[in-house]
Amino acid sequence: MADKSDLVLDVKNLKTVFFTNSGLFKAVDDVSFTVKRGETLAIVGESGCGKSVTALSLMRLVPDPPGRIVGGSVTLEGTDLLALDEAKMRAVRGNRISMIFQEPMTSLNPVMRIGDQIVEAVRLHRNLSAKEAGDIAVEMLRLVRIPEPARRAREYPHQLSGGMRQRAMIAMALACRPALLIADEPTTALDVTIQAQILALILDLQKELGTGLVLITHDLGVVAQTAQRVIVMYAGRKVEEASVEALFASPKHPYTRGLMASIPAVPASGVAAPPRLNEIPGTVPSLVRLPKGCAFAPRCPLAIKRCQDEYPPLADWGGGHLAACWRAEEVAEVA
Amino acid sequence: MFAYLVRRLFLMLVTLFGISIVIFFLLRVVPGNIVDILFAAAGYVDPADKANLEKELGIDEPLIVQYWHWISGLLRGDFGYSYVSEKPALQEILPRIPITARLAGLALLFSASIGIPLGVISAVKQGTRLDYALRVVSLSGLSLPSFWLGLLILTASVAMFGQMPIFNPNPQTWLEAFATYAVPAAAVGFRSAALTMRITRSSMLEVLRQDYIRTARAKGASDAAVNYHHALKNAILPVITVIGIEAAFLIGGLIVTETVFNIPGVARFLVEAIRWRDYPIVQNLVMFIAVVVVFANFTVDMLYAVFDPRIRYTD
Amino acid sequence: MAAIDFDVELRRAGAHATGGWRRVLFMAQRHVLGAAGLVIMTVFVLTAIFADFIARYDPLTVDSARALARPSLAHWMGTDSFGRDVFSRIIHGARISLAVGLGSTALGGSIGVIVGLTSGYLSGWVDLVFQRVSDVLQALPLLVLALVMTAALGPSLPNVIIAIAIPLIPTVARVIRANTLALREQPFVEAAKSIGMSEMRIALRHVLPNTLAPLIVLATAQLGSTILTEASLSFLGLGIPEPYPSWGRMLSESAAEYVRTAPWLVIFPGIAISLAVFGANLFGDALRDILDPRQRG
Amino acid sequence: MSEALLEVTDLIKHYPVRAGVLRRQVGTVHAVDGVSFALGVGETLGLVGESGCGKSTVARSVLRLVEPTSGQIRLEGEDITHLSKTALRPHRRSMQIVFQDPFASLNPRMTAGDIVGEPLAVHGLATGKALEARVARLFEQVGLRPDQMRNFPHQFSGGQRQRICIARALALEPRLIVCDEPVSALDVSIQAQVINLLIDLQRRHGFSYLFIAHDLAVVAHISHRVAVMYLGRIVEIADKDELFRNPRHPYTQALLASVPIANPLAKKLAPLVDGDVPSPVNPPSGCAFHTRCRFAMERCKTERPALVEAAGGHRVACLLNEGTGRPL
Amino acid sequence: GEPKQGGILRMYHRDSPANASILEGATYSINVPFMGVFNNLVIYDQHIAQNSPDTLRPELAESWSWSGDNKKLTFKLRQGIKWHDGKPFTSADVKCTFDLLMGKSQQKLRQNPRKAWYNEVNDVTPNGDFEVSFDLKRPQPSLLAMLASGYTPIYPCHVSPADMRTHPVGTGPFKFVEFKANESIKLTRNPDYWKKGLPYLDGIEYTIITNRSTAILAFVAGKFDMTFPTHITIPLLKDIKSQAPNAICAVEPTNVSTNIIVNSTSAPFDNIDIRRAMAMALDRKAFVDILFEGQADIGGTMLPPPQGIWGMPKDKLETIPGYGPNVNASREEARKLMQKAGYGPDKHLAVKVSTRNLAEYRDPAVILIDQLKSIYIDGELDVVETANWFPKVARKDYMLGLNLTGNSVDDPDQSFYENYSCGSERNYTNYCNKEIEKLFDVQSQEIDVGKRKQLVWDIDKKLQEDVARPIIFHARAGTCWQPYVKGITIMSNSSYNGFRYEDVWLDK
Ligand SMILES: Nc1ncnc2c1ncn2[C@@H]1O[C@H](COP(=O)(O)OP(=O)(O)OP(=O)(O)O)[C@@H](O)[C@H]1O
Ligand SMILES: Nc1ncnc2c1ncn2[C@@H]1O[C@H](COP(=O)(O)OP(=O)(O)OP(=O)(O)O)[C@@H](O)[C@H]1O
Ligand SMILES: [Mg+2]
Ligand SMILES: [Mg+2]
Repeated sequence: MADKSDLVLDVKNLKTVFFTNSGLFKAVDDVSFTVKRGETLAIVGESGCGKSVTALSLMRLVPDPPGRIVGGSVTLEGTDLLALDEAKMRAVRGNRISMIFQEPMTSLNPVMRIGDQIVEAVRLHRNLSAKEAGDIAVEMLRLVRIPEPARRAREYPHQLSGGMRQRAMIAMALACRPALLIADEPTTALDVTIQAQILALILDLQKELGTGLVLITHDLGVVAQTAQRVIVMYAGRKVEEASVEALFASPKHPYTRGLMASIPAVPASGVAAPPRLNEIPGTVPSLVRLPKGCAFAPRCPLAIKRCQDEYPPLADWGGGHLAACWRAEEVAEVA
Repeated sequence: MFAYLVRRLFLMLVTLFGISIVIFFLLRVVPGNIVDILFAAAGYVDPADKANLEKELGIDEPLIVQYWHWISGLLRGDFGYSYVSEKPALQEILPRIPITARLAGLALLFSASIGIPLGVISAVKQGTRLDYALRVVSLSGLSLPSFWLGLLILTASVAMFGQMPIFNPNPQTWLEAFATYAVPAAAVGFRSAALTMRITRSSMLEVLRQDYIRTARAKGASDAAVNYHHALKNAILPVITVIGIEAAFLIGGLIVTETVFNIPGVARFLVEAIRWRDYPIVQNLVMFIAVVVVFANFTVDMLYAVFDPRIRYTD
Repeated sequence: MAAIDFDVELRRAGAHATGGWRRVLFMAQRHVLGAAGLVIMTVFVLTAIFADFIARYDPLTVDSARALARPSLAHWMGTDSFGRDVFSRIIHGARISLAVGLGSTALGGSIGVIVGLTSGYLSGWVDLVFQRVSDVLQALPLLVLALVMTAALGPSLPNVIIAIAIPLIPTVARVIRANTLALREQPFVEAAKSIGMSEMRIALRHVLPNTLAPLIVLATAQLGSTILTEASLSFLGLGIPEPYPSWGRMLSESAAEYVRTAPWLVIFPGIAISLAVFGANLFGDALRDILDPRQRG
Repeated sequence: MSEALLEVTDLIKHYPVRAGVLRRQVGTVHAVDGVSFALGVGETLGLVGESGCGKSTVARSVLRLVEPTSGQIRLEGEDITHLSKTALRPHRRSMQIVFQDPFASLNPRMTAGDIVGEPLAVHGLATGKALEARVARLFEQVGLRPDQMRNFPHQFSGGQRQRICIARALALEPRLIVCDEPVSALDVSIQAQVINLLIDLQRRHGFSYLFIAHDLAVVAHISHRVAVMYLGRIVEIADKDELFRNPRHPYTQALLASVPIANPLAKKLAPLVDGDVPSPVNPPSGCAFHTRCRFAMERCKTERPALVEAAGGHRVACLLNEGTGRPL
Repeated sequence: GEPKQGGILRMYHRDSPANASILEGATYSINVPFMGVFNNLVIYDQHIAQNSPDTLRPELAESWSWSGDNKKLTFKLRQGIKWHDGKPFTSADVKCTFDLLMGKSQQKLRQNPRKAWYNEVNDVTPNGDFEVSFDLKRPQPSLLAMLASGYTPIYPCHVSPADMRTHPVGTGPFKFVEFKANESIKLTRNPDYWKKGLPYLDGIEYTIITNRSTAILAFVAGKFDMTFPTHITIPLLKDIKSQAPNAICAVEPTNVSTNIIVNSTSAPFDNIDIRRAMAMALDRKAFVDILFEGQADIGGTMLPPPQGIWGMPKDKLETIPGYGPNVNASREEARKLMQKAGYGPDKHLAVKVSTRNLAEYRDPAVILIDQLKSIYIDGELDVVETANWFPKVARKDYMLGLNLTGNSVDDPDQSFYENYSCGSERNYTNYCNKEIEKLFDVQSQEIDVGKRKQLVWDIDKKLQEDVARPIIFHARAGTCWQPYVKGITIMSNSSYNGFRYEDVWLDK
């Protein structure tokens, strides 16, 4: 396991529930993970499995109502964020931990100048004059490679292109040089050339600042190219965690394996594309009415009687490769 | 921008023209004219006298001709004479405008300065007791008939101070002037404030769930900064709209308040003029109100652009 | 982190309130004020419908012997200067006041919806014309319209309803139009087009139902204000004429002469008006919350 | 694939840019700026390009959901560009679209069954019990349970919603289905389900697809031919294999090189192009890509390259090498 | 104490009069503020509540005398009187005024509601600058009464009727300053008033307040020295008394009768039985109890004694059907009449009761409808806007109407001719009875007051029995003023004549 002092983030048994008209459900159920300085942790999983809620829980920004964090701890650089009062938490947010939201287009305040939004983030945590903060803002914009940063700083979000807005978001998130950056699907809506630009940018800055990065994405290609470690979530739970190499080499959870198998590949010369893509049969169960046992069991080719009755514990299958499956050993073989 | 303004101005003229037609013919549809009323009050009628009087006032002519007289007069700056007082209509209308304008202005000020902050608080504290309490108070503002509220204020003030704030046409001091308008303005403003508060609340609720509010929080901004700096600025457009509608309404809609507080403003004068079928007064006054309404709408549109940088008027 | 009793939370979240009455009860608990508003409105509507059975006296019968009686067991809310039973008059007044409120809201609302929907959906010159017309209507002061209407046609119930409904039209039309303009661009409208649906059917089946939420909120708010408008008209002598009691007139006439000597003449109609307006608005507020998809989770 | 089911010629679509409450025009978006292509029966044409380059606009123009500014659209040989709304209605039966945003394209106040059944009802193809049976069959076809017909859209997951959209598109058994990023928001497992379904249906019924996506792997998987768009124009179009093997346009090459490989051991990402996407309101002069192109020459700034044949069936719009683009 | 000079009398005014010309007006809203601007030839003593022939006082006329045949009335005019604009007052002004009223002059009044008062006047002739005589067609002792009314001020020749509407010029104790419609009316002291030392007040200011509650609150709060005369209803009087215990209030008859106008030209009220039945169904006491807490008078056309001079004595009144003390018996009879006309418990008669949209009209109409129920008549209220009321009535487009008739002078000539003679413009009911009309002339020429009273009573009784225009009651109203206001007398048989205010003073 990692050296304690090197840990930026330590999440233990995080539990976040939503109270909705259709019922109560645990969007994040007992999730634990750690992030080290300069490390990139990727979170993948089915759409709706609780990735964004996990991220928001770290920031303590889960919309309340209907959501609430009901258990666990989030330790950032030694402080339990969940135990802080709101004022102390505010001092942490944007300062030690910051986030790039899933939809950058709507995450910038439409009636405030870009520069001002960054200035605000800076001045909230640094005792700086408006002038100095302004300089930092322009500097940050330059850092994320926005051309003519001084002019752009005076513009409103709608005057920027989508890619620029995304970069402005990144600039804002990094303005205070946080210890931890959470990037929630920062590139979903972009074409791959822009995606590559932005990812490269984030990784550069991360390297420069030694920031820990939590990267949430659907794109396993992106995961493979950027992350050191990966956790896989399914229906609110962490079902697998491993180093990126281990995970891609031999997934230990049938869901992860299913995911991997479903990835289509760009045809390389001479390799005929398979006629059909592999798919995981069935659908994700409703979070409000989860089965008693393993949530994946109804769709799992390896499911046994035990899966329906008992939720498998997250066990270490060697080298820090965790998976919550009774038959983790067999997963790779079936593939 | 210039082309836009020209177009806008043209549409305003179209609207005003429409209003002039509507009000002119609407008035003529109503049975009875000033002559009928004068004779009714006298309790007799002599057809010859009546015809004479109608001729004198020009209301025996075909409607189209009358309309033309009016409109062409307006364009020449001739507003005609009041049938009742026989004074120039302009001379009757003009002195009442500042009175109503001051009253409406003060009422709007009152409603904005109370309604907006309370609306913000109520939205931020949605679902709490404070929210409930504020909503109940605001609803009571909306559910009290305005004449009743006015009378209540007057009665209470007489009972408590042996004095009442009745309109004083020539206030000597600044304070006196304020007192003359403040109480009726507050009576009107209460309702208005309640409305403003409700709109602010619902608009804020909408905005508070937007992603950029979350972004602001993620930066570590304080509640006050989030609510007033980030959210309110985005939520203000509907509020401005409502205040604009209120402003337009207050110019012509203060009849009850003006009656109860005996303020010689535009609205009460309008009602009297309608009662007397004093066409020159009614028509010109309605046109004036229409101009105010149209300009209020225009101002609101311009304010939109001030508050929301995405809105730019060019053409 | 405070410990959480999951069962309690579940119950609070209504997890067990799946069907029928339980669900209703649950919603009522979640929107206490709204439920209160609904109850108030229902009581008033029922009162209006069954006025003849509830009222203990004929609201019109004059009796000099019992004029200005204080509230008592015989006359719960006292009698007015004509000796008419105030309680019975309020009960019957509910008919008129609610007829005015519901009638003018329904009339103004439905015309406004039609105008707004057509204007927003068809746009083009139809929109331009409709918009100018509603500008014109908006610029005519409400009470001027009411005055002119009642002067032209006499202050009867239908005329008062029409007079109050007319200024509602531009307001409703504006809101619906704005909504329609936004909805028109929604992919699901495009989807309806793509399957070859006629414009009319799209407007009615796809656009209209989605404007319902703001419409309901607007309508309940207007319901209250129309009742007040009738009261104001009564105050100016333009409301529903005697002898049929309307709350507005009961209040406005008594307010002038009997505030001090017979306060019950003022208090009870005042309460009735305020309560109805209050109820309508509370209910509207709750509907707004319930219909807000973001709040539904 | 001999006869063309769909032929698009010189399609141009300009949007007015409006601002303000009064929706005044403040500029023009050159969303689609002269696009031509043909689609054969039983064929799938993939359409890729960066976000905002006009893919959806092409898709919606083809169905006349937006009125093209100019150009021609022929469906089964008939020019439908100028048909009136009423005259167009029967043609709607033979072309359908799966929208980019499945949730938004479902009326939140209708049940899934009603949504899928609506096209049948509108065209009077079935009513009552028959309609219900048809809808149930469609549900099964796309892998939904018939008992879900009573549910409302918000009660479905993203992938299921996408399938409702597909079921609605299939209801009329159209010959042409335009799929606008039908899988962009889905995770790979659901994405695989949807793609497989589309391929199966094509095999069975001979449908033609215009398939739009960001994910090149998905496009590669499903398409027979692929077109690449950049800022309102097609910059390259070729058979799938040809395009992926010999991309000729620098933008296509950058795209392919930027695809992250799902293998942590493979080479790391390195962005091949820099700079920002230019705005379609003020498109750059000459070749629209020259602002970001590493190989841009002086004449790229002034001269707009035409889409010309570079090799058998492989067309590209690039001034390099006498208009044949840059071979890898 | 002794009257003091100075101070402005502040009053509120109940509404905004159409204009300032008393001769064209027909409401005391004009008389009250503007009577002080003018003088009459003769005037009722302003400090005796009851107007009567005995209280006539000279004003612009120093004296008057009747010719032997009682067909010529000559006035000697006071000399040295100046109009407010400085021009001298002469007999020509008197002539001009009456020529206007008789419609003989070049310039015309816009409206001339009291033209009929001078039907018996042949001509008005000046004899020199300071004498003027009225030539009558026949003796008419009541002419003096009409000349003494507040409605008969003398206008100057040199100001046009139109100018008199906006800027009245008179000889009276107060000069007109300004009239702002819906706001205020201001008068100031006439320093050159011909009665030396008068008026005491420096001026009078009327603030127009249309809302009665506001007005009364303002009076209670001390903003006003006096309420608008006879503007306070009986229930409100109590309210004022409780809030301003020091205020002095007077309740007097207004000589305004509330009556029913019956359209006897068409069915069903062309049937005298139904008219009678209706008259007999009235419970007048109930009206008085409800609307006036008992404080109003029941009588015939003429205001009942003691305030009224010509009203029938009680014993005579009670012999008229419907006026008897036993209402139930009378209603029983009324029902029989109705049954005779074909109506009964199973066949009700539906009737519209038209009235103006003012509380003074509506309230009694509500009671009337309720009372008519007792004789199988289902009444429905039909409120009519002022503008339409008179045309509607003139068209005979009504069945029953509830109406108020104000009498500016307590004299039968004014009332009988105006309301009951055939063809009179104000005879809304078209009641026409040639025999009674002859009696009108007889009483009019009778010089002996005692004999004239007997004649009048008989006529009045007959009018009631014919159900021409059944009188329900004669209203009373209150006027209040602060204790320091001195010299106010409220007239008890007319509310049009007592507002000269030249010797009102403020004891402050
Ligand atoms: N504000 C909310 N109210 C109610 N439920 C919510 C809310 N936000 C999220 N959820 C629910 O919580 C669950 C997890 O949502 P989350 O956004 O974390 O998914 P995700 O893994 O980020 O999915 P995606 O890949 O689509 O972004 C989902 O079922 C979602 O419906
Ligand atoms: N209705 C519209 N009005 C104005 N501009 C529009 C409209 N629809 C699209 N556009 C603009 O046209 C351009 C092309 O849009 P389109 O939706 O076709 O892009 P796309 O290629 O589908 O992008 P994405 O990959 O993000 O879906 C964009 O710049 C867009 O902003
Ligand atoms: Mg997410
Ligand atoms: Mg698109």
